[in-house]
Amino acid sequence: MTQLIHSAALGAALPWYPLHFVPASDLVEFLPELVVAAGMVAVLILDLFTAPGPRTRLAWVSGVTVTVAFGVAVGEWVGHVNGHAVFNGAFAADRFGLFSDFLILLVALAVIWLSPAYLQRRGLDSGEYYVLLLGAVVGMLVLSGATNLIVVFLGIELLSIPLYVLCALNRDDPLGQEAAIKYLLLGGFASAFLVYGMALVYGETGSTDLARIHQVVLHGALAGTTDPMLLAGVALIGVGLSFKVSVAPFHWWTPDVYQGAPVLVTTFMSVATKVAAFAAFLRIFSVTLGSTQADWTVAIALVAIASMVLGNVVALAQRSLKRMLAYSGIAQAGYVLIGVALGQPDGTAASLYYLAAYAAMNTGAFGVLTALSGRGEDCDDYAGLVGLARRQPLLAGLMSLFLLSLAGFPMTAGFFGKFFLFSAAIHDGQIPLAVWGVLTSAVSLFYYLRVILAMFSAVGGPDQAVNVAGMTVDGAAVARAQVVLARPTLGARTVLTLFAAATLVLGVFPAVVFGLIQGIHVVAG
Amino acid sequence: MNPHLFTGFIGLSVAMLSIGAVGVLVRRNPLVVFMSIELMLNAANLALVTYGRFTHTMDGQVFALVVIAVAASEVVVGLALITGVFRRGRRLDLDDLSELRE
Amino acid sequence: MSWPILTVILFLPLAGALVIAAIPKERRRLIRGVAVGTAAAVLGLAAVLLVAFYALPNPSHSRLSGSVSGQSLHRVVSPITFQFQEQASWLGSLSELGQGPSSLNQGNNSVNQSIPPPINATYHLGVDGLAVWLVALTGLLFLIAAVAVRRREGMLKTFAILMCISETGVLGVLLSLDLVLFYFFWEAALIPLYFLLLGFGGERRGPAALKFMVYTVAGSLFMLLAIMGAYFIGGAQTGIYTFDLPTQILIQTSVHAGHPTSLTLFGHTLRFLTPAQWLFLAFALAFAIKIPLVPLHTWLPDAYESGSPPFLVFFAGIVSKLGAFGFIRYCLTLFPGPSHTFQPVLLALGVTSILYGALMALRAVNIKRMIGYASISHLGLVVVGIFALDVDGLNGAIIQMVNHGLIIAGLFLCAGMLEARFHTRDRRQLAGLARRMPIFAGLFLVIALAAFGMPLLSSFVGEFLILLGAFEVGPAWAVAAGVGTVIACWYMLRLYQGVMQGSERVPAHAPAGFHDLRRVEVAVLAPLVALIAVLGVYPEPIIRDTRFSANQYVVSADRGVVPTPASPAARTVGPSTGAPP
Amino acid sequence: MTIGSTFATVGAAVVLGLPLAGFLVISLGGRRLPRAVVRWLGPGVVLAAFACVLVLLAATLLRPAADRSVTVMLWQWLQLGVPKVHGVPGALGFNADFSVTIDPLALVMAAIITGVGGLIHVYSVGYMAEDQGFNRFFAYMNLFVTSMLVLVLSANLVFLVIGWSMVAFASYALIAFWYERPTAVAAGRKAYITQVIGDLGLVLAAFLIFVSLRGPTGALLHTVSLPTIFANVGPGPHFHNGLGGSGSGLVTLVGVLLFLGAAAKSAQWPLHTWLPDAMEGPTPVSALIHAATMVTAGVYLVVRFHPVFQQAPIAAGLVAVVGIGTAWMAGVIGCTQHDIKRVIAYSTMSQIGLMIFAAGIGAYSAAIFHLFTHAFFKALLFLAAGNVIHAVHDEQDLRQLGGLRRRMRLTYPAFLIGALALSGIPIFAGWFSKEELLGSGLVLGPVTPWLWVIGVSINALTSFYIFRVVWTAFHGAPRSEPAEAAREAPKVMTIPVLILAGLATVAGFLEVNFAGWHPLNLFQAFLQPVVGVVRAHAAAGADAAALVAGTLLSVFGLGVAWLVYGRRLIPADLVSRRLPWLYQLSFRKFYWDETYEVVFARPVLRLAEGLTRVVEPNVFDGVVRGVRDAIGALAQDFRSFQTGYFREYATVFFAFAALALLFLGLRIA
Repeated sequence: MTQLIHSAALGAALPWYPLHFVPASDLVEFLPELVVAAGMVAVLILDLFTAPGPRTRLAWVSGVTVTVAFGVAVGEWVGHVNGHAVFNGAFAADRFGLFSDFLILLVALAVIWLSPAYLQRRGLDSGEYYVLLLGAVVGMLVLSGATNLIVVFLGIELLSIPLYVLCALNRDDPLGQEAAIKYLLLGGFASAFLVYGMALVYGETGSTDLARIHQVVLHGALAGTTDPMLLAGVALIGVGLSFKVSVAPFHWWTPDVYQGAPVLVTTFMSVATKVAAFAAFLRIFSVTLGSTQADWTVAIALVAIASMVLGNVVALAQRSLKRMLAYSGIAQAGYVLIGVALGQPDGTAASLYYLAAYAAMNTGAFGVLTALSGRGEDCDDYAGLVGLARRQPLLAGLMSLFLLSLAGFPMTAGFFGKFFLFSAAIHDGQIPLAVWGVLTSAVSLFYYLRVILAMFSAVGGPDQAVNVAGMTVDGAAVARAQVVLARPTLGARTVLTLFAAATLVLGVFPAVVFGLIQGIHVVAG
Repeated sequence: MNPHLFTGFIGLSVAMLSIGAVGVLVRRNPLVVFMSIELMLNAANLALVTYGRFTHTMDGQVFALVVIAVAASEVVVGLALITGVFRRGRRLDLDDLSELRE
Repeated sequence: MSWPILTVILFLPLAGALVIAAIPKERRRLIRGVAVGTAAAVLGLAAVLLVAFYALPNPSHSRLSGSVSGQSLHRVVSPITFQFQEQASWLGSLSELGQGPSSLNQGNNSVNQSIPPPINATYHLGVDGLAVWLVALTGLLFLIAAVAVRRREGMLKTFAILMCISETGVLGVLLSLDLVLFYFFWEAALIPLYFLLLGFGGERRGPAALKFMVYTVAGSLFMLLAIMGAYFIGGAQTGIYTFDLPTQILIQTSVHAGHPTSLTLFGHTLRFLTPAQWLFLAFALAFAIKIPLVPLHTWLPDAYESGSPPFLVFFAGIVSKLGAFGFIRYCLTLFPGPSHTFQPVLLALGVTSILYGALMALRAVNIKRMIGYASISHLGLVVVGIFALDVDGLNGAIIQMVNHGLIIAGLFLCAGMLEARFHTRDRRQLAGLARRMPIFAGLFLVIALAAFGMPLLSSFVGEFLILLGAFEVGPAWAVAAGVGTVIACWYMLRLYQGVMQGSERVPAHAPAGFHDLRRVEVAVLAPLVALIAVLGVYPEPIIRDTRFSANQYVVSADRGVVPTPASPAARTVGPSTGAPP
Repeated sequence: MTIGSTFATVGAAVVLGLPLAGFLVISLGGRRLPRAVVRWLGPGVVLAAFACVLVLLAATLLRPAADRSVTVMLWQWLQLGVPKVHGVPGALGFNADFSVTIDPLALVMAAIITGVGGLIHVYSVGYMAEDQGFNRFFAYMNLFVTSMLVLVLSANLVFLVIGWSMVAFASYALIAFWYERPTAVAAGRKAYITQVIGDLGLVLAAFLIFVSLRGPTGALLHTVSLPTIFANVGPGPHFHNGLGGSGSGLVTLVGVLLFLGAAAKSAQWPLHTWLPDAMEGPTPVSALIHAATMVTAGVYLVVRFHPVFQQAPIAAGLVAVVGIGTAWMAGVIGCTQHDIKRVIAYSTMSQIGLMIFAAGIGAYSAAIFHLFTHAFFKALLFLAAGNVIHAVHDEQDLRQLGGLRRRMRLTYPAFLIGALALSGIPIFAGWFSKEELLGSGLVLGPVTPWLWVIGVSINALTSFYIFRVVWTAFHGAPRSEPAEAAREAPKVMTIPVLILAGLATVAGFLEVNFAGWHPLNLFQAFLQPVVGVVRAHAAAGADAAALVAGTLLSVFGLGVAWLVYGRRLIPADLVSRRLPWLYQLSFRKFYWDETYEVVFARPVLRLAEGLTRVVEPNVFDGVVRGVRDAIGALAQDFRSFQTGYFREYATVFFAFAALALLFLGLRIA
């Protein structure tokens, strides 16, 4: 009610302001999303006025857009320590959402940076790529701040639909098409569950507003009880979000889609989507439904364990680098889910830190593959990496750093990511989660280090197979890869180096970032 | 709202959801699968509207409208994709799309 | 000392690495010069540290230096005194230390959620009589490795950079006084080592490096959990959440052991270990793999066989000691009770390692592999010394750690010199080299003798004290360990005699004509040999620094037992019974 | 500090420092050091040390008998004890300093080591003149002398052990001196490993003393200082002091462990097999190490630790039995060996067996006296044999010698004197010492008469085999080309031999002590402050019987040898034809080498082989591989779900979504 009065006053003060049902200050809080959306439209229009040929100009516009949005988000971060809800409780203006926004925007910026060269090499350079990318970014930004089930759904669909199309960016590639169809149909299927779950929750609590739901389960009619319909709804929402963050056993699309999509798109969706979806996951489960934690924590923990085990184990057997990183991503999502399963602030902070680390290291790892991907094909085979240390020492070093970080070595971001997660798990008494995390981390070493081993292996002749820790790589494929794969551009090297620096900073001075998110304020509605 | 009516609508919604799910699981034609998904979304819509009436709130109806809009856009994209994939005389069979696998 | 000497020592190699990184890789002479200079500077500072440590009026006096943001360092009366302490905030803030759940959480969290404790890990360095010598050993071995690396080595620049980084890692393990910092360096040091093994070694180095990494990291990860466990258990019981080692040592004393974890099956309750025992085992696993103890040793022969000689100088020389260091620094202090509970287990593992390593070395024909197994055997002895849990054994273990570093480095250098000349690691392909390589024969002989504990060479002191310590626990341990030294004599003599004596034989594929040691080769071996001899005749310098610390570690471990008149703990006496002459 | 102790400190430092300096200069100088320097420096330092020992000896003799033992500390070696500091309790850790004791026993040993050692060094200048490794040889020899002096002078059990092990190393290095000969290398290794086993026994004995010796108040002493040990080891006022009282298990165990060390060093059964092989070394080495000094260290050890053995009658009995048994066994073996040096080596083993026997039964002074005379005549025998070997160009097989009497007119009488002294023929040194030793054997202890009978019978064996050598090598006609062309050795080699011959003749007169008649008792009187008087009540009649029987048996053995090898009245192959098993037993050295090979060496090697072939790859690595393979198999299982078919993905997704519903539903129920 006070907000309405406030908005009326503001509306009176600004006679040209048309939206009298939403205060202008709320729009300010929504500014990053608006900036990116405006950028999207601008790119769309600009594309029409761009002569056939390279679309580098669009990349610049997109990059500037994202950068501006990032600047705006930083400004808002400084602006409020404690967040509040805007748009009548539909959207959160809090540091939690903003932190996720930072990660999403930075990843998007990196991807845009890598785009022109990659797209031109692969012959995929087109205006709609940037439009769709920015559209997905808008969806992610919406999702990370959504505090109403409707907005959550809207955000998810807004980020998903452009991604479906992006997967099929290469119209001549049957694998890309197949990936897009699978992603589309499974995504729709999962959305149906998600919406149905939301419907059930809404039915039991009488509101789609997270703050209202929080109040109802905490103090209202449902406090202290276990309502089966509510829990069924929670379960279905969990399934839908699990699909988005690709944790086992709802991960089936992930390896296929990651492999089929162009590696640049994979880079983007493997990181940014997860950040946004985990933001929603954390907000809904740890905060909104925090009081019913006892009911769902075991289920989430089981999913986390299944994800860590399956992801890490199956990654061992992969011959495709993209699939390997896809399974690695499933495992990483399992680690982040530890923080969700705890349902406590330290778990939330740990998950956020891990997401930051993941954004740095996974973007880096996929980014290296992107930078190497050459004319006509992605760098998807171990053959492409054999001998990389001699050909591209910098890139091999960066890739090693990212992989070591994914494996969780100190000096890299992954170490403190796992450190905070496991310590939170132990603190909250969930020791099995920490033990499983440790066990599966040990397994993961093998496949991460094997990639490093491949990069540092010597290249034989075309008829000499290279043995990489039990995996035989065809000599002819190695020889071919040397010819086909690209030399990374200066821009690619620069952006990857920056991400490597971020990985190191997160790994050596974790307080720089952890200080931001420890006890971060999460608005539930 | 009449409790019997309520139960009936919810029951219908669950039935629609189940029919849609079975359709997704058993059909191989991507268009039919897509229609089944739409059916599931509409089951959710029905539940939302029913609950909205039941709880005397507007959220459900708003949500249903959003879902309809989103579903429409999804259909647009989906049909475009399906057309793109199957335009070269391929059979409309999802099982043909199994190149990406272990 | 008013300047932060430990920080300077710690990061000097890293600075060296950065300097080397800026040099074009064609300027090999300069790169090697910077690497040698860096290592020499670290050794010089380590020597300064030793002298300063030696000059302390009373080594038991804690000396603190530096301050953090105007605050004086918090002082704790720990059972172990550390000198030259430096502390700065790292994770969490220093002012929060010891305050329990604090005001770090500024946001108003949701109401139903408990406030998490801050992660109180600081950048805290310090040395005691144990670490100060290992730091010096580190400095020496890295210098020798830097001198020993050939200028023609491919990828010299990479090697030099990685070597410098790994020196920082190793020094970090030795200097850190914070559990997180310790673990940080413990794991981080592995990364450059992995690449050094991967990039510069024999033909099967790839799988060997992978095995080494997976094995050691998998073991260490449980230690990470145990560190957190100690942190939260101690914090929950005392209200002090800290990773600071001196504080944590105190906290763990007052923490009650807790109830055994139990499992109820079909109405029967199975009781397992107490939390403290689980934590001890997790630490012990990591250290046992690093040392390594049989049966966790299988990474070692492959790695030692594949490594390049300069790499092995510090890899075998110092890195394997870190496990033993960890046992002393962490297991004995943090978990005195479990240390006593598991004493027979660790002694048995140590003795098994001694005998198993010795027997494997007896059979091995690959020289480097043989040295690897000999190393397992020798470090088993160190573990026996540590878990004798008395002053003699622990002093012996510390001395032996230093000695073994010198000896194993020397052995690998010798093996490397042979390999460089004859392109073989098979001891059966070589014979009778002494006639044409007399200098090498002499130096090799001294090292080989030291390897099995020849008196008046350094390792006799250590082995004698370790066996004495073990004898005080149970004569059978000493006898079994002693049998290992007899076998050691057997295989070492066979190696030396086989290669150097008899009628001359070299493999057919070796380059024609060989020569005795070059000047630079003498320069790397001679200091080792000289130290081996000097420390054997006059071990007092080490002892003077270490005995106070060793005593403190024993006292610290003895907190874990209720003293009975018959227990070994009764050996420690107060002034009333009279100090020794 | 009194004048005496300062004097002792300086004296000990000089005695130890001279040969050490020689070692360091020669070894660091290496091949660059001219031989002319080494040939003076090597023997020079040892002779100078000998002079210094003589000065110390004189100084000691000038002091009253009760005050002839001085212990001084040279430097603090290890000190682990910590005083209480800042509330941290202190600890009584292990403390050891390098202290030396200058007492009659140590001086006798030091005099033998430096005196006989000096002569052998001089001899070596000639013997090794043409050897490539001349400098290396003297470096090792000086190191040996240093080590041996550390051993006998040390007043600290740890330094005794250190000397003990250093001696073993020097011995090893000298046995394997000609390292291009595989047999020498193998012999060196065998000797060293045996020594290390013995060292282990000694070390364990030290530990046992350290952890269990209690002082007069009953408190643990934690000491390795020899004077302290000896002062406290006996029975005291409290029940719980010493090592648990006379005859207790503890003190017996200490005795047995000490004897393990002594047996290894003195080549006593069961650690005796290395000594004959050690003859692979140059002959001066055999003379110095394997006759005069190192191998007698075991005797020294038992005598030095007589306070312990006096408390441990069972251990002492064991010592005596092993000693006499080894003496007899070595005598039997010596009769059939063909290598001239091996015969002498077995005679050494036999004689040391007798000394050990004497030390075991408590006749300490007699044991040391025999050690003293034995040093002269055995070094003499070896050096004379060395002259022979030198003359016939490294031929050592008796069957290839013969007729050297006329060709080596100085060596032959010298060897003969040595043989007479060894056999115990009257007026030669061996006769005095051996008869005293056997006479002691008759009067001490209840079991010893039987042992004594064996001991006396050894006399016959001894004189038989040594005169077999005399007649085979020196008499008759030359049986080979080199023997034909043999020449007398140069003066630098003959003069030391002659000096030793003189000493072997007259040294016995230091102790004229027969059947209660002892006009001259210098040696025993000198040692008395250390070892006490043991012949308090000698039965004159029995003693005289021993004297007569022993002498007669020696003459008998000599006679038999003369009949067999001189006159050839008895065929030499009588035994080998009539009692082939006995001959084989003797010739094959009682099959000990073969037994050890089968019982120890081969099983250990086979165990190592088994560990390498089976355990390491299949068990330890097998577990690691097994885990890896199991995870790999799991990965393949999981992969099989990822079929690529949309319908299957949807089905599994649906199933797990249903399961999630069910799971939460079950939680409610």
